Amino acid sequence: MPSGSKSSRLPIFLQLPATVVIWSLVGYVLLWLIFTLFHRYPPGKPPEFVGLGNIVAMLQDMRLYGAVLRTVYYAGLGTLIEVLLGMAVALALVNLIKNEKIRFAVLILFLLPMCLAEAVASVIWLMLATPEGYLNCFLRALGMKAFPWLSARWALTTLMIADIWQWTPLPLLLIYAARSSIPVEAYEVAELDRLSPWTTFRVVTWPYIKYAVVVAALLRLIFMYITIDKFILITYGGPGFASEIIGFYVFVQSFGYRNIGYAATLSFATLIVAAIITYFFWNAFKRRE
Amino acid sequence: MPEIKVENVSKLIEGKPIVNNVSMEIPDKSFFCILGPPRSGKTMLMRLIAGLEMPDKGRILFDGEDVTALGPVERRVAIAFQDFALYPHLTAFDNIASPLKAMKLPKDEIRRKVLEVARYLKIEHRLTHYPSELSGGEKQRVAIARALVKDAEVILLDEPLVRLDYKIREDMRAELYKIQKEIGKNVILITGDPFEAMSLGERIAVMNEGRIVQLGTMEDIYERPVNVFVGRYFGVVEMNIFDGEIVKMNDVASLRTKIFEIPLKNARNLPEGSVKIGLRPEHMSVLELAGKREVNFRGKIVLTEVVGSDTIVHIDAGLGELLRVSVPAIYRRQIGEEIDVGFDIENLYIFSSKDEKLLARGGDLIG
Amino acid sequence: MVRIFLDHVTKIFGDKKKRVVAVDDVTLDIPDGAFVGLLGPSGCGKTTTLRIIAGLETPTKGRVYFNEEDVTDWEPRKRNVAMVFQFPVLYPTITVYENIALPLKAAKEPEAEVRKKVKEIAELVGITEFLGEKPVRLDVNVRQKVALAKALIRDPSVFILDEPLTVLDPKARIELRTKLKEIQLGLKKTMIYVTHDQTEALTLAEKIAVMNAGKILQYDTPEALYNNPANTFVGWFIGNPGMNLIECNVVEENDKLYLSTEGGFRYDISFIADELKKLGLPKNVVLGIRPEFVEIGSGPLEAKCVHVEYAGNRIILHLESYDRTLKAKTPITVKAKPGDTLRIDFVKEKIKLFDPKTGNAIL
Amino acid sequence: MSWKKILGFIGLAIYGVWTLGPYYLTVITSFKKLTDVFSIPPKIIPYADFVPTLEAYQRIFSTRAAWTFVTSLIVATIATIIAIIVGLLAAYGFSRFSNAPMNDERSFFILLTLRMLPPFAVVLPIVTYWVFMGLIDTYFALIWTYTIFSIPLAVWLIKGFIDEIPRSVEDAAVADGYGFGARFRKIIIPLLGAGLAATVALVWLFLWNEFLFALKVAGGKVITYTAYLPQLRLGQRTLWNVYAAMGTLGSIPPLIILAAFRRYIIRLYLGGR
Repeated sequence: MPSGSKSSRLPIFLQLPATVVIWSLVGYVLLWLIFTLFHRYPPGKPPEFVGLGNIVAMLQDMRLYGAVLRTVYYAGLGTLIEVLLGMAVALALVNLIKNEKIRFAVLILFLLPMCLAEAVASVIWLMLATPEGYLNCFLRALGMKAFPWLSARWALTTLMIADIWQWTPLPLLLIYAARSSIPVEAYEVAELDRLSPWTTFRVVTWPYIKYAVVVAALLRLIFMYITIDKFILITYGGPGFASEIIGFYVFVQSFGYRNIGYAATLSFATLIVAAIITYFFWNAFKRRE
Repeated sequence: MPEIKVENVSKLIEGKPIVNNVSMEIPDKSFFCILGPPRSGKTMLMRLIAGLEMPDKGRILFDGEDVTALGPVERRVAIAFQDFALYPHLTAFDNIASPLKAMKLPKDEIRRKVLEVARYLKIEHRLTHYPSELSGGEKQRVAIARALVKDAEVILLDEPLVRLDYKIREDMRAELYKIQKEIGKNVILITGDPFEAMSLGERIAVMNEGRIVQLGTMEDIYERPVNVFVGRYFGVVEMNIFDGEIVKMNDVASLRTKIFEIPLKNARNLPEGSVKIGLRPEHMSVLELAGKREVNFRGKIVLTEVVGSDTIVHIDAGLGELLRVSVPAIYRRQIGEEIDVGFDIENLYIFSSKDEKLLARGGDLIG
Repeated sequence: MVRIFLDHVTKIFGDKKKRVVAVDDVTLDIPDGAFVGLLGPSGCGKTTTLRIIAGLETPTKGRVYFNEEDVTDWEPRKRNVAMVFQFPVLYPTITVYENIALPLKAAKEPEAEVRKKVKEIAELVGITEFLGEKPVRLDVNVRQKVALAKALIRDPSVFILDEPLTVLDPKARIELRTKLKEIQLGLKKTMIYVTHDQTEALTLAEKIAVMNAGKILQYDTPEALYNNPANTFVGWFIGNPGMNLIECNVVEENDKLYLSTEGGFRYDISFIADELKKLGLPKNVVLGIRPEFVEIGSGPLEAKCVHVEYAGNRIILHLESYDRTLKAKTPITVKAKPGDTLRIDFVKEKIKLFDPKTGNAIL
Repeated sequence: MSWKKILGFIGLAIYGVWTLGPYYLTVITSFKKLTDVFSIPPKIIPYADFVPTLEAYQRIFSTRAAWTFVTSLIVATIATIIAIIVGLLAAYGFSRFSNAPMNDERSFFILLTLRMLPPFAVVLPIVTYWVFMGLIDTYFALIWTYTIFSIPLAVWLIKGFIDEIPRSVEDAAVADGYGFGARFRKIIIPLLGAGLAATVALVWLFLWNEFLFALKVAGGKVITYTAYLPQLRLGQRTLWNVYAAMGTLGSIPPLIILAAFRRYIIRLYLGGR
């Protein structure tokens, strides 16, 4: 491109529309958050300056720490299972189904859940997990006792299972794509070298899919942390606080208790965490070439 | 048909000078060649002349008029790219017609011009095909047709043959020469292959690390390379370079190496001490085939490399570096065999060992 | 060691709509310990033939024998074949030492034995100082040498190379060619070398199979391919520049025999009249003459010089003689400029004649 | 076939049932009468276990529930169109002028973080903004919010596809005399071709599936099918077949897009690479 020519302002013109549209709202959001971080909104009265009051309250809020622990369990274990299950299915697909057309068709079928809306997945899993739902119907049909899927003890785990059902296809897809990009010569050389299946995996397959696994894990970690649709639609954080993760807690503070000042503080903190995870994702994604 | 003048042009990418203060003149209506190894800046120089890039310093003049700020179209320059750069979603016909469509010419005139240039380049039977269906040679012809069709003043060919199969390159070379002669436009060829430059370029600019190291006709550069780099690089087979010494005892001078010594008549302006001696493989011969030469010595064969109708024999004659001898026939011998080779003194090149500049040719020293 | 015999091997790719005959009824006998070249333009089926020998492809028709044993359906691992690809294929995350040692470890050889062999091979190929490095950080020349060492270490019965030198820079290419020649002579291995570059084939191989469009056109020594090509393609493909091919009619006038064309090209070939008569005096024929055997200066034919190419100690003259074009390769002592009109002749015993329809050699 | 292969195929079959089973159950539930929904053993084969009926669908199309799908369609389509146009220009900038100001990697990273922004953390300020502007619960507010949150995804995907167009092809267009506009229309857009269409589909699907903003920025007069779902469970007895029918209808566009752009799915999720 004729860089440095009279059209050197072209790059900026290209970015203007997107920047104007985005920052017209995001600008206000960030300013509002920073402002509200140091204020309280008593109903009917103008906002009061409370200095670090909100932040101090956040650090002492035991309910928040409960939510953090639940998020780590939900997002951490959920991501781990999704990536391992996704890898297993991806490698099984490539090694077992040699016919390209059939393998691709099966892959596309497996990708169905992740194309659905989180809300539609919630519809599906509510009907499965609700006490008189299908899961318990099958259990009772087999003569077993109904299982308390949405009880305080199991609600969060059931939500994790629902997310695993919907989002395992993402690691499956990324790892399948990475595995298919491996040049066939690499396996031919391994065959000529008479390597065992395990060694072949260690020196041929793993180096190529390692980045896809890391990228998939980070992607899932971010999205399990920032998505709360299932929590609103299936358990609404309940029973009690049993399935209340950070996101839902912020949601409840914002719209349940309408505790504006504190909700903004929580929102700001969670934004920072999201940006940090994204930074790791960006480096991992760049290094995968 | 412009006479192109490049004045102190430099271009930096991330602070590093890719083209470093280049000045040269490209005569009108000639087959000019810019030759250089990879990353020597030759492609960037082409892009600067074409107007695809703007120089950080210096000017470019077409027939005395400053075109530095103008783009390729205003400079009436056409380019055939190394990777053909054909539009994958257009047929060969539309690819060639593209510059004419940009000029908004009437449809029938476009059709006439495209058919004319396609017939000229012998691809009229492939016009309805898409680039993915064409062979390497055909893609190159379409790229050249697209450059010729809008009768630009200057045609730039960026390493046009490097992607082609070895044998097709042989025929395309002759054709490129014929095309330039017939269309009479200014053609600038950018290439990394010295043999291509030797057979096509009437005037050649040899580049290295962003600078023009030497500019002249094929004979000038072949006979009088400015330094060891040009000597080695500019030749069908790489020039042999080995160490030697100028010895001066009571006003009798001689050129001494590990295995031979040559008395010199007028070596007044040659510095005493070590020098680098250059000897082209084609100036050497095998005694068994071509008889004795002025200087003869023996060497052990390391490899006989058959290059189609000729053979390059690599021998170890005790000079440190291996010597290459060019034999005009298929000449296959066992590795390790001893053979006698020779050369005439006039073909020698003497380079200074300090700055590797050419000091003299063999002929100057014994004349 | 192994003698390889391909018996009417054919390989067809693609489904009913788009059928590509990659290898077309190829029969090839590669003697034990020979260094054979498969030479041809890209897409002529030479790599597919190679992959059939290695077992990476199974032929559609025909059988493959290793020392009289039918290995057609054997898996590659059973054939003890080693292969070096065009681009170095190494295991990216383990060191060069481990890359080379892995095949031996897979065969459960004792550690000390493995270390000795790897040291030996690394020395032979000249990559000892890189043993501790990871391939991803080495340049392509070194990586290809590692691939070569990896293939050698297993002491394979057949050593297959698929255009291994194309990715190397000129200096490394010369170096590796020399090494390959030494290795072949030293270890007396059956080696098959695929390339589209005649230089490599003519330099390294004892016998070369020239392929085009899936068929083997000629299988002979470099000298034979150069001096009497079996057909017009081999004549054109071998030699730089390739053989001149001039289509002309055979005309008999008052008991003399001429090759002539409408545009006035006439050449007396009475000296081979009787052989031609024995062959039934074809009406038209393709005259093949190598540019090196076109003599400039005197002769029955007139030609205009169109372009001069300098090729070191020789020049290549592009000539137009009546309505035909040809090239001459002469020593630089011959002074000729574009536009000159010259007299030319052919070295009689170097003239070849081909059948215009099949392209096969007649004489 | 070795037993390992057989075991592998059984595993794949189980995974298939695990993946498609729940969706199948939902779809058949949408054709059941309320009484047939949960029974022991569960009725899973239409005609054999139960007589399918369109009861649930008739109920949806006789209430405003049907209109929620139209709302989703309008909002997603308009926002996608704007986001793609604006995203196309920005992506071209990021791809071709990666060292020019506002186009370098740092600004691309900022755009990426917008895509990974937790909706729950910004929904409150956004709602406050639209209340402040007096536009809360309007088509304009929801469409504008959706546009902002789909631009990063659009830029991210389109940049990948533009990177694949060789620069020399563009240089050739410059040499042929095409100005920036002509180059964009004649070379970039046609070469993006199906990749661009797949990006449009994915961005649209991302908005068709959105829930939180639809619930809070709108959700009253203007309500999408996702935001409408909670209202189906307010009564003491949830109409499970109607609930399933809403889910089934909502799942149709994703199926169509998955089938239509199956070739591009892999490249899309790799960020167009």
